Amino acid sequence: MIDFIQMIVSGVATGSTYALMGLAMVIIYKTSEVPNFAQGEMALITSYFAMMLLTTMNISVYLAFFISFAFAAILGAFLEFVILRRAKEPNVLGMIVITIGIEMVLLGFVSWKFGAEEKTMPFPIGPYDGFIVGGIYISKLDVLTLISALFFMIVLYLFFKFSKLGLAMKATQQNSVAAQIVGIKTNRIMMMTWGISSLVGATAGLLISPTVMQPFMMWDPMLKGFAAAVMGGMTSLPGAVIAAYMLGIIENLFGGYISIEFKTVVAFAIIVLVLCVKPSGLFARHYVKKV
Amino acid sequence: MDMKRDYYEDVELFSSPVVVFWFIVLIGSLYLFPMFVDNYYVYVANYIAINIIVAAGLNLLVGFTGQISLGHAGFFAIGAYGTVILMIKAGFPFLLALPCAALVAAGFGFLLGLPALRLEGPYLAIATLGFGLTITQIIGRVELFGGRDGLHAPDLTIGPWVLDTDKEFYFLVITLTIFLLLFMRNLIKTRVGRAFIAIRDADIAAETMGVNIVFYKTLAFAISAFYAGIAGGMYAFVLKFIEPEIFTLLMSILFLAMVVVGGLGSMLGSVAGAVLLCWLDLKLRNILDIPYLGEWLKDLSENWFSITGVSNIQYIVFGSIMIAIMLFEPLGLYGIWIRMKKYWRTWPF
Amino acid sequence: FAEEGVTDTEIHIGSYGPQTGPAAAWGAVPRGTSGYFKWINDNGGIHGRKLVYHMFDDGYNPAKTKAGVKELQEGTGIFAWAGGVGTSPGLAIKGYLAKKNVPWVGPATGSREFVNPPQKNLFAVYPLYEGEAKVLVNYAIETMGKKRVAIAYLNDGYGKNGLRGALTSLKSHGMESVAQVPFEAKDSDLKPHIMKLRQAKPDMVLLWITPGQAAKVVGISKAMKFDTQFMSVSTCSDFIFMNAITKGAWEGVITGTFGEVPDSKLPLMAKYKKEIFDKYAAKEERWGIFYYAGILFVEPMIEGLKAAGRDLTREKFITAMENIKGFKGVGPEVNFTPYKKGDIYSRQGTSQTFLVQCLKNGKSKRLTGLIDTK
Amino acid sequence: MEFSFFQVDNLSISFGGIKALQDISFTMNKGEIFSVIGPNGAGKTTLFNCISGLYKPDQGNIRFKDNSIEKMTPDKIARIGIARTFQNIELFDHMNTMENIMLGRHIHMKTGLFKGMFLWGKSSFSGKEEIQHREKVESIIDLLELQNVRDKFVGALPYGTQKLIELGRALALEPELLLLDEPCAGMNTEEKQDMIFWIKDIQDDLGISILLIEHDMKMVMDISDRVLAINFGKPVTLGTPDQVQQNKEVLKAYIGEDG
Amino acid sequence: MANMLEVKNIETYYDLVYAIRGASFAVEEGSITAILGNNGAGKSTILKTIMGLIEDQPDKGTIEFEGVQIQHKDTDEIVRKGIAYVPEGREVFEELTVHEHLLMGAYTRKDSSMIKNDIEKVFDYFPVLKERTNQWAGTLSGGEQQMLAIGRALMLRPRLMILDEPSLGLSPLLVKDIFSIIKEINQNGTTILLVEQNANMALSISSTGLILENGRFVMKGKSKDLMEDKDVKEFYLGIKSETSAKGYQRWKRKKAWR
Ligand SMILES: Nc1ncnc2c1ncn2[C@@H]1O[C@H](COP(=O)(O)OP(=O)(O)OP(=O)(O)O)[C@@H](O)[C@H]1O
Ligand SMILES: Nc1ncnc2c1ncn2[C@@H]1O[C@H](COP(=O)(O)OP(=O)(O)OP(=O)(O)O)[C@@H](O)[C@H]1O
Ligand SMILES: [Mg+2]
Ligand SMILES: [Mg+2]
Repeated sequence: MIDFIQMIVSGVATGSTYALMGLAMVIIYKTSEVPNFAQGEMALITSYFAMMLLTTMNISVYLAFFISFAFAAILGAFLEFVILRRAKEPNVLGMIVITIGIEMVLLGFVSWKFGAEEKTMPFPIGPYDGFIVGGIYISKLDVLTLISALFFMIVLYLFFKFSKLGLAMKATQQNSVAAQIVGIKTNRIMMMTWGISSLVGATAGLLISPTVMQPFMMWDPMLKGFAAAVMGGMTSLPGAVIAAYMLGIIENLFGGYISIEFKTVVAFAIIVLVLCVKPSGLFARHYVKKV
Repeated sequence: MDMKRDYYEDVELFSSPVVVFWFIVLIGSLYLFPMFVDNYYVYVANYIAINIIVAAGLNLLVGFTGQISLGHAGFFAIGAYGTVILMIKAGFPFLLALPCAALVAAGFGFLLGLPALRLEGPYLAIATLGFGLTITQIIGRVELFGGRDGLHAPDLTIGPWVLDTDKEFYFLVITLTIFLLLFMRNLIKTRVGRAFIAIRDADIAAETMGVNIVFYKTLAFAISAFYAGIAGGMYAFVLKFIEPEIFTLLMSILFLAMVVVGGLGSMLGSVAGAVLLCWLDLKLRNILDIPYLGEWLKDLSENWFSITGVSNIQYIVFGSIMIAIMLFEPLGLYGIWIRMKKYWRTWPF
Repeated sequence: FAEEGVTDTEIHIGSYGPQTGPAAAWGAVPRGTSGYFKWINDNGGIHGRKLVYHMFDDGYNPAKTKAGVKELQEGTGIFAWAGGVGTSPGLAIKGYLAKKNVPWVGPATGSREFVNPPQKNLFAVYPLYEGEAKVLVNYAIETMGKKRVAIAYLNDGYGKNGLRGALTSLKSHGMESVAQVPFEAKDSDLKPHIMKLRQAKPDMVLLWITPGQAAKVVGISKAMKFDTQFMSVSTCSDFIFMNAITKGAWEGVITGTFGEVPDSKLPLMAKYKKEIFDKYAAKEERWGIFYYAGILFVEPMIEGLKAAGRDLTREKFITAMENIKGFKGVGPEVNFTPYKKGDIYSRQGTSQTFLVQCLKNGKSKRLTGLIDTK
Repeated sequence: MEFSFFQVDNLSISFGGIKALQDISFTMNKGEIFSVIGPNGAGKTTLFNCISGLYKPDQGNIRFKDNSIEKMTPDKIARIGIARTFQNIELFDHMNTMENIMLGRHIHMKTGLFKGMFLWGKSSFSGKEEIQHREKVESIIDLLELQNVRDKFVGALPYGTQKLIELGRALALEPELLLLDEPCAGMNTEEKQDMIFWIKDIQDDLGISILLIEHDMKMVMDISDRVLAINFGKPVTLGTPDQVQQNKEVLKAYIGEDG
Repeated sequence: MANMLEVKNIETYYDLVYAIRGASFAVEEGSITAILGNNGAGKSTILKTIMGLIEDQPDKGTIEFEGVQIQHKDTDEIVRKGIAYVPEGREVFEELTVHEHLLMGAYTRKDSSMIKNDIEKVFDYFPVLKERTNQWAGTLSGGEQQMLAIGRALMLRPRLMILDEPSLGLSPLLVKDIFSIIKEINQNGTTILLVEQNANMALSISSTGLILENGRFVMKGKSKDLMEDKDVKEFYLGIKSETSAKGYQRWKRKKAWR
């Protein structure tokens, strides 16, 4: 029983990271229909940036994190402004290739600057700090990740739901020409969503970093976050988060009770099954084109 | 004057004697190529040709039928493993094992095509991505497939010939590549190809015109997987050793990038995309050997970055090239080529 | 001159290793070799010749490894290959170099495939993972009296070799493992694996996984109050590093070694650090096990080159290598014998390891003398 | 059982709360031009979507010749001889005019995967077939006077031309029943006149029966043999153009009080 | 009266296609101006150029709105100046509901209290839309989408409203309604620029008519005068075609004005 609960707890912990990445992917997809493959690396470079601040400058963690969040937001907006916006008559696949390109550039940059060796980020909460409640181990860092994920989900959900902006984002995604002709500053919206998304993703990166940092650390969370976002419906913030926790928990239970070697791929198998039944994910209405 | 002038021309393999001439020159030089270059370049040519086959197949799926696949490394792996295992375990000769393995890949393509019928965009991307990862995972766990220790490719003999050098293998690879490309080109010019494009552009209209969407969508997956399978089978003999971790997600992404960078829906584009990206992938590791630039980069690394990570500049260059091509020409290399043709035609005015 | 890759003044040596990609941490190995060769050259070279070192980045992608090796071998002309990181990149070129009969010394991998069957041109220096695992498990059972052994292994050649060795040892003691938990190199969420291990209630866990994963497993286990003796592979014997990334949790872990530990008092090590590392290494390089492994793996090669004399041919070099007996550099003793079919130790030069335990602050304590793994 | 060329019986379909079609019934004779009129959102296009198999009706049957087609897939329905055009143009943007129409020949061609791969010039099977069908396509291009756009990508062509190409594509199918959804929308008087002419031609020369949706009353009255008026998915009246035009309800809901 | 919109000598290219070949015209404040022209003449292109929807175009020429040059400005900026646009082909947001469309139409407006009111007004104009309030626009019928596009533009409370074939796909009754609505909006102070195929209707409500051929204006004048013009009668109003199609009267090859 304890094992079972522990697995659930671990699943939630893992799911939180996925949820953050998933949220970040959803935010961008909501406005531009682009699955952003650079999401992980945007978080990566922010994490290394934070580490650089902490190790070379003598500033407090809080200040460093604050600066890093600002950095993440600016980075996201900058990438949109300098690269994605310049794409001439972009199609979705072209945009995917562009984000893959950005991903490579950022990855190369981080590896070039910081090398491949594993590092950890100095952080007030140690990676292995935690408490044991009734035989169940709960890591403090995981709790923080969970809180961040829920916090972002709720804040963003309310923000998009109750501001005109949320609707404007969806409008932009649906038809950017039409969005422009009702006066939506699509460019600004894009830039803003890239900024917000980068910030949310960076949170995941920063919370992974105290445990271990190396240039490829964001690959798995990014893919799983993407998978969760798809399972949730790709445009639904709560959907992405719920799906992320489902994935985290399923992975842990599957690893614990069935087969650990197929743990990583079970997530994808489940997603395919879900998509067979609901082709637009769990929490999105499926639109069938009318002629 | 005659509006119907190209009634027949479009159907012909070559639209004019000039094209025939250049085609023969091209084929000739392809076959003579190994006589004039180092063996290393022959190896590279083999490697690139194999990627061209995958790219052409993937283009049928992505460019022509409008689906996306991030799992082609999976089909590639099936082809590679299938061929080697059929040869080692079942004693098939290479020329039989290769198509059989590719058919197995095509079968998997068909299966993957079924859920793909209702999926699009990121949903399909994730489904195919999952497929690719699962395949390598399964191969890595099953002892029959050599597990993670990998498999060594047996000696390659076709009838009386023993193909154990890159040059000998080259003739096989290049022949197959030429034929597969021609098949593909023929196919997309006919009814079947038109049906694929129709599905991409307006699937509902295609359906009401009598195109069986289920059939053609799964067929596209199957053909595409078949090509990847053939390529994979030959790849096993280029490397002489295969191991599941070779067939990574990165490989699938690279395949997709070849197609998109080359130009969606253009055969020539796929060839160009595969050549460019493979060549860059192989060549960029020598970026520091470039005179001046290399030195400057070294200086830069010492002062601002790290010299131990200097090789990573290749990622930056690679990524930048991909971005640049897509930014300026959404049709990729093929689009650039069209632009150049237009420009030269009107030159110097 | 008569032999490929040898001129009046130069000997061309090739090597490869990932400087990019997920395995790039291993990239320090060929860089260590590079420093070592520079040092040799600055100290007069070999019989009046300088070593010209050609090293390239293959990103741990076998296709690229093969391309690079061919390019150098056929373009520049390489006399012999030194080091070379990784099992699958190595296996992709093994046959090629064999066919050309180009000597290859010290591939940076402890997999059995490189010496089983032995190959005339290929001299392995890295102690076999299998043997190392055997020694570790023997020690746990015989000296520490452990009864319940669990094995965490990476699901690839590296991990499987370790697993095989551990199982052999267990079997010879009439025991069985209480758990075998496979890891994927890409796995970053390790809690399920740890749960699996914990369920088996082992009193010793052998970790044959990547250093980063090992760090996480040990760290989380400690935090979960899952107290057990962790033992691990020589790639995790860089205690200063492991201690840093586990924030001190690595204390108490026992590992094998493939040579001296970085803070060893051995005079030769101190000399290398001072004369090679301090002088030639880039400022962000670390005197860790990967860097000095780059030296360790090719020390026998230099020995062989010296012994082969001024009239350097591949034939002579191979013969010289075969005659290396009891050579001692910073690694364990190296012995080769003339090529004999089926005798893996004619080409597997090292078969010794010793065990160390991590103390506070990453200091290491030597637990055993050199143990032969044969 | 009595035989009729095309017959719709008690057709009903609803989307969520909206009853898009309720109890629609009519029969069509061979060679007839039959129009469906009704206000926007009355369910005309939905009726077409049911006939061409894109929607599965909740109730009712559709019979064409000897087949019951309401459960068939769209491609099957095309194969037995029903072709259609779309209200919002659905052309294949990345093909030129000729290829678009060529796709209409899809069901008449036999080239499959293997024969397609072996298109070695004009004497191969698929080459011959291609040429043979292209001749047909050229005759349609000539008929609709599309010669000067035959090699242009359709995406950038003017709206009216695109509508024509859609018609051509449907004709290439050599259907027995042709469904036209607002073929004249977006055309000026002159172009409409041309279109009327072609539709008549198609009926007379090719003997194709036509089911037509159109908002231009003049055209409907001019060319239809019979007219069905629907509103809110329900049939209002069915009869000759004149009868329908006189109907009070039609006048009120559709044409406007003053006629 | 002052000219609200003044287009001077614009030239527009689609890549290499020369679509507008130097067109000038002006729209008087408070007027209804109609542009007529054949299929492919470039009517939609002119409107798109005004709205800044064709990248980097116009190639030459200027467009002034209330004395301010607006060419090469972003579309949203142009919209914010008070120009609403009903595009050809509707351009609805497929997966937004009718209600959401109308909200989006008022996106740039600050007076949020009035928005509700205006939504009701749109529903008054188009009662069908009210029944479809929560339906996705993509599933509306063609005519409903057209109404929605017009309603969305109305929500902006524009100073100038540009409509590209507003009657496309509407029932005869609604066509009449649309034109009376346009007239009503105009009387409430909105200037109208209209592209139509339904020349009869367009000319009957407009004050000025323009005829476009091959990217150039070939005729300008008071609508009343145009309606009397022989050529216009023949080619656009179809007066001569009284003999019905049943008489197989074929239109002669048309010759262009030059
Ligand atoms: N897939 C669908 N989902 C929901 N509602 C639908 C769907 N298809 C059609 N409808 C509704 O059914 C009704 C009939 O639509 P239809 O397209 O048949 O109208 P129509 O008669 O063709 O009108 P128009 O003349 O404007 O084209 C409309 O109110 C429409 O909103
Ligand atoms: N995206 C495009 N690319 C290239 N050419 C185009 C494009 N759009 C339109 N054209 C061309 O520009 C010309 C003008 O087109 P436009 O759509 O403005 O005509 P229109 O007068 O609105 O016709 P319609 O009455 O059919 O709507 C046409 O010849 C058309 O072929
Ligand atoms: Mg309709
Ligand atoms: Mg137009």
